Amino acid sequence: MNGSSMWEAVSGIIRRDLLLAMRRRSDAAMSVFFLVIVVSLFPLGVGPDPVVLRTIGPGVLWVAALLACLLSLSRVFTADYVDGALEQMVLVPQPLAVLVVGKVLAHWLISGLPVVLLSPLLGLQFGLSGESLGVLVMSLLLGTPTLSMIGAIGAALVLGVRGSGLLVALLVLPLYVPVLIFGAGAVTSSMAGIGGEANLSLLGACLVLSLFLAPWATAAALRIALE
Amino acid sequence: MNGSSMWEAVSGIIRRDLLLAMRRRSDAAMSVFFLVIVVSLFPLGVGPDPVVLRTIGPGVLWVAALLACLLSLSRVFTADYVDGALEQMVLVPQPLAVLVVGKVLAHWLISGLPVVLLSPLLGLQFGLSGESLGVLVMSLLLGTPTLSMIGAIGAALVLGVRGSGLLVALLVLPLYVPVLIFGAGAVTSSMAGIGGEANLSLLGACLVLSLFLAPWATAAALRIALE
Amino acid sequence: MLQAVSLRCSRGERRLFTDLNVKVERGSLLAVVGENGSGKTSLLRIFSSLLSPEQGSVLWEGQDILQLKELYAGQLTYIGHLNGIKDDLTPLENLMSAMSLAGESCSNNGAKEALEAIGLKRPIHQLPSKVLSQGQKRRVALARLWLSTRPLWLLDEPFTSLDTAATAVVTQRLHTHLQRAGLAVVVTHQEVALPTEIVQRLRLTG
Amino acid sequence: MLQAVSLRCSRGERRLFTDLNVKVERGSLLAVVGENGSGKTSLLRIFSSLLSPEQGSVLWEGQDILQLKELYAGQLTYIGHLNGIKDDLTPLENLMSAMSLAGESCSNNGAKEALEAIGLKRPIHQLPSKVLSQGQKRRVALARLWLSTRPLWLLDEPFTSLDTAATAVVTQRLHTHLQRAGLAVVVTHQEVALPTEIVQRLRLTG
Amino acid sequence: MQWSSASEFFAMGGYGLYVWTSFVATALCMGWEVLALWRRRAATRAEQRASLLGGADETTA
Amino acid sequence: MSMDINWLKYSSPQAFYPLAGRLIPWFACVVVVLMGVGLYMGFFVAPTDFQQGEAYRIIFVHVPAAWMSMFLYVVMAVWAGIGMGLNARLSFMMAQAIAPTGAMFTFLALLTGAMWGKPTWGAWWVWDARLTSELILLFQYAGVMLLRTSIDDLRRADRASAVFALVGVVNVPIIYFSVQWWNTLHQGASVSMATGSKMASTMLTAMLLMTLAFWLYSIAVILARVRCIMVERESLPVWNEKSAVIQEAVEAR
Ligand code: HEM
Ligand SMILES: Nc1ncnc2c1ncn2[C@@H]1O[C@H](COP(=O)(O)OP(=O)(O)OP(=O)(O)O)[C@@H](O)[C@H]1O
Ligand SMILES: Nc1ncnc2c1ncn2[C@@H]1O[C@H](COP(=O)(O)OP(=O)(O)OP(=O)(O)O)[C@@H](O)[C@H]1O
Ligand SMILES: [Mg+2]
Ligand SMILES: [Mg+2]
Repeated sequence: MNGSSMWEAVSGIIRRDLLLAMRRRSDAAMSVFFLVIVVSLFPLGVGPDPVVLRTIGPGVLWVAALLACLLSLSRVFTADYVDGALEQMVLVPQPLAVLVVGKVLAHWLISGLPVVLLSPLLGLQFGLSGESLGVLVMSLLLGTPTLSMIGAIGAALVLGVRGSGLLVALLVLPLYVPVLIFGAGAVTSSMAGIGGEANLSLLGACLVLSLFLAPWATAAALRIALE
Repeated sequence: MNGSSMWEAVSGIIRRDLLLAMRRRSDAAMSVFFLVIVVSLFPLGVGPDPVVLRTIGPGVLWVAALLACLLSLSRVFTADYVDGALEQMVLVPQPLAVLVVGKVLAHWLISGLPVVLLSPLLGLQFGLSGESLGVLVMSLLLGTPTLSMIGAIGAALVLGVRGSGLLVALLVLPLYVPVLIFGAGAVTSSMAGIGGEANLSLLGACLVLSLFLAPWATAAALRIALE
Repeated sequence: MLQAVSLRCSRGERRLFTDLNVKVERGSLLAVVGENGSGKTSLLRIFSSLLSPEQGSVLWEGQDILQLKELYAGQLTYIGHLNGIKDDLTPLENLMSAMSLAGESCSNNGAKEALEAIGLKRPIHQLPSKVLSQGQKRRVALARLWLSTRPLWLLDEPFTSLDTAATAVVTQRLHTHLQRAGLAVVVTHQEVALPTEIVQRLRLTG
Repeated sequence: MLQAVSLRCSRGERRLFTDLNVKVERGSLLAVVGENGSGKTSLLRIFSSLLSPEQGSVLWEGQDILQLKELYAGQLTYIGHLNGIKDDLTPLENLMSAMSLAGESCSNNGAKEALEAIGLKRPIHQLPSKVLSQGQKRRVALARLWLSTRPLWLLDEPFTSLDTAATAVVTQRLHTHLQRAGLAVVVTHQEVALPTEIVQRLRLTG
Repeated sequence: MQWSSASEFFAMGGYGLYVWTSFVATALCMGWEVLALWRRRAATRAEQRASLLGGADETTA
Repeated sequence: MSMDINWLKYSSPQAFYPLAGRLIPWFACVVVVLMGVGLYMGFFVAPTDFQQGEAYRIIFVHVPAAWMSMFLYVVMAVWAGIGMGLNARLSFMMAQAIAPTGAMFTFLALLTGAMWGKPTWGAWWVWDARLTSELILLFQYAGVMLLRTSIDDLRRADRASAVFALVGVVNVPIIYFSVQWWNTLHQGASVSMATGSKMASTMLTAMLLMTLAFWLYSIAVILARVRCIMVERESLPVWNEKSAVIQEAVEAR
């Protein structure tokens, strides 16, 4: 119950998940790869007009990042559920919500952070300027953890449910909408010269909110799934 | 080995998969929902300007359909693999490739067809005209089965090869690109008044080709996965 | 008649067995025993043609099974560690779809009788299989044996999770199968449960 | 001391048991037996607090476990039907991460010794768990028992897939645990394998 | 009262299609919902009746 | 009703079932009257709008439907929350009963909005914040219902969809205030507590009457549905109601 053993459990979870990711290095590369693919498919589908591409750039990047996060996230708990590791996690003598934070954090490190780091490169492809690129990175840095937190709720809710891949999308995407609007809005308004601060601080607020609420909801959902 | 028992096995597989989908009627609705949601995300990210939206409409719709197909398909075999049904399928006294066709067909009926049927409504939201809507539906009708066939190869490879995530994307996406280009191209050119016939017939050719080659590749991949 | 000719099998770095020769006649049963990890499952998968041996071959009625392909698949019923049943289908649906896939379609009543034979009562036939207990799931998988008309049965630890009543019933069924000139290869740690017919024992030493 | 007070449990439409009372003292073992589907696993999950009973309560040292929450989780080691090991990690990594998660970190050597105690040799420690045989996987899960210092063990069919040697070793370990004033609830179809200590038998009739 | 004739009322100043589609759709949805519930109730009643007539001992449980 | 009703008494399904049965006809009657009056005022009393012509009359279904869609979501979430907190089956059943009606009103708000948009904005659909967020609300309803139907175990289905409903509540204020936060094509609030109304008073009266009618309609329908759900779930014959069912059964004996 005390702080140090709680920390030990959380860091244990993070370490294990990072180890697993190392074992399957390609899985970790997956979300980055997905981002690159979706972003590059667009010019193929939409046509190469640079003006159009610049206009839609922030939106496409954000949507792609959002989908990448969602897809990689929808399976955070599935493997643990199927092989019984989740039962063991619920029976750990620490509050489940704290362990959930660890799990989500590990996930973000594996698949969210690379997306953030890669984004400026993709932004360049869409002709974003230097300052907008900065705002893009900032917005993703604040936004993707929120996405992970919210996504974890959905992932936990659909455990053991068939066709869960798409159900989780249905559950989670509506909740992603504000983040998307603020995130893409930040970049767009910085491109329009208004500066993205207002939107960025809204993103920050979303992050704080989700950090406080999502772990509890996720923990509740996990317990329900195991009944 | 004779035709009738082959037909029985194939129809058996199709019936079972449709039954599974019926059990979860939501399943069939799911890929449609995914499509709708992804398509609705774009205007939120890109902004509401109708001219821009009309330009990117066909591209967005096609990319979304492609993703919906890829994602729902990428796990067709996983459940069978995990619960042992795949072993049984391989040991059926019929050529595996034929069974694969049955499996993919069932999947397309469940999640591809609804996407095709819904697409005109989404096209309307992006302000496509009546004729372009027709071309859109045609292109999806020809294109989504191709995507399913190709995707099945990837789905089968996911099972066996270690660290397959990346490999699948690498293998499948280059094959998806022509379909995407022809598909979105058909709609765009009909919007430009050129008519989409040329692109549509190319799509048809892709379909025929994939129908002949993909099942064998998939069957081989499945056997490897089970070794 | 199933015959293994100088089989060799390695997984990874490990040599599981070499030069394994064994012959199973109709009406007899081969019990494969050995420690955990000695290669019993691997051998069974070679017999079923799911795995190809590193060396040697498996003959069915004197012909190499790798050449027989689908013809050989038409001769056997394989039940592995995994049950191969769908969580979302009911036991009845699972059984019927498994049978029709194997090309041995059965009637609704036939399937019900098979399920009852292995001790799953009527109300259970209509539940989604995911709510079943571990042993009940195993029974659904094993119910296929009551409908199978195939001569060769390959069973991997059929008795796992079964209670004593179900174990006895399966043993009885194996007995009948052998009497009707069937043959079976069974991997198990519970040798006592095997029928006291002509049992040939193959011990793998790992 | 673990005590169940007038427990009732229904799954779906089915009433599994009502008014179940049982008391397990330190140093004794409760063997839960019964047919397939009689509710043994459900009872064990209620004991572990994974499932909440429809009625009644479970007391640990006189206190309701639903109130104790994490404190109670700190008292038990639960091993279910599922092994809870990651296919991509080695047995060693699996064991160590399971222990550190449970708040009972162990040294690398300690873990190796536990694995060897249950009969997994050194070369196997370094393989990814997915290549292990069924019985070897079960052993990895059970190796936790050699490191556990928790008084209460809840085991669901620990002997599945184990060969006779491994069964004996686990029995021996249970024996030691009871002698050190531990208590255990074990669900099994293989009663013979249980240690001949103070075994209390609970038969569920389904 | 601003309508001089029924046809003028139905034309709705040229917006008849939109206005009437809205109202009719609303009416249909509500009507359908009520009807569906009525059916569902009938079904549950039939079931109750069956169980009451069938096994008295079951119903006392 | 008098003040000394023992509310707790009605929180048990056995007591609630007959109570709901007795209330439904009353609500139904009031709904019919209110709708009649509202429609009469809307079509025959309220004047033509000088900007939009007769098209504006869609307001009499659009706005009530839109309000109900949001309101019902919140009510559903509240019941879900009570269910989680008190572990009360009745609350979960209420939440389950509300979802379809809420989804229906959301759908109607979208449809009537589209019908209104074509003549006024020249497009069936624009991607403005209010419209999009209403669409999102529809997805949330769909999510709640699909999640429920995807889970076989009732207890689990109840709880899982309750968690989701609760989490989704954050979106309701976003929908409501979207018009103020983003400048959009859609109408801002024309009825508000603080500033009073900007509409012609007959229009406003008609609209409020319709809203009230929709509200009571929802209550009636939801009560009826919850009764069905109770019977289906508990598979208990009758909740000490001296209903036709028992009589029929007795007579048949
Ligand atoms: C599909 C399209 C539409 C949707 C989803 C939609 C949605 C909504 C919603 C959710 C509200 C209630 C929120 C509130 O009261 O603030 C509302 C109110 C309203 N809508 Fe729409 N609407 C749509 C189209 C339109 C159109 C085309 C018009 C007219 C040009 C319109 C006019 C109004 C008016 C006047 C209100 C009342 C606002 C108030 O008094 O507070 N709506 N709509
Ligand atoms: N890649 C590999 N490298 C090393 N050893 C491997 C590899 N793959 C499999 N093995 C070993 O091969 C053996 C496979 O055994 P198999 O599954 O056939 O055992 P089994 O006799 O069925 O055991 P059980 O009784 O536990 O089911 C195991 O000992 C496993 O450790
Ligand atoms: N939704 C449901 N409807 C009806 N019955 C159910 C439902 N969910 C579970 N059951 C029944 O509850 C029982 C669960 O039993 P449990 O898993 O506890 O059995 P067990 O004693 O562990 O059996 P085994 O020996 O096979 O492991 C099974 O009989 C199952 O059929
Ligand atoms: Mg084995
Ligand atoms: Mg069990």
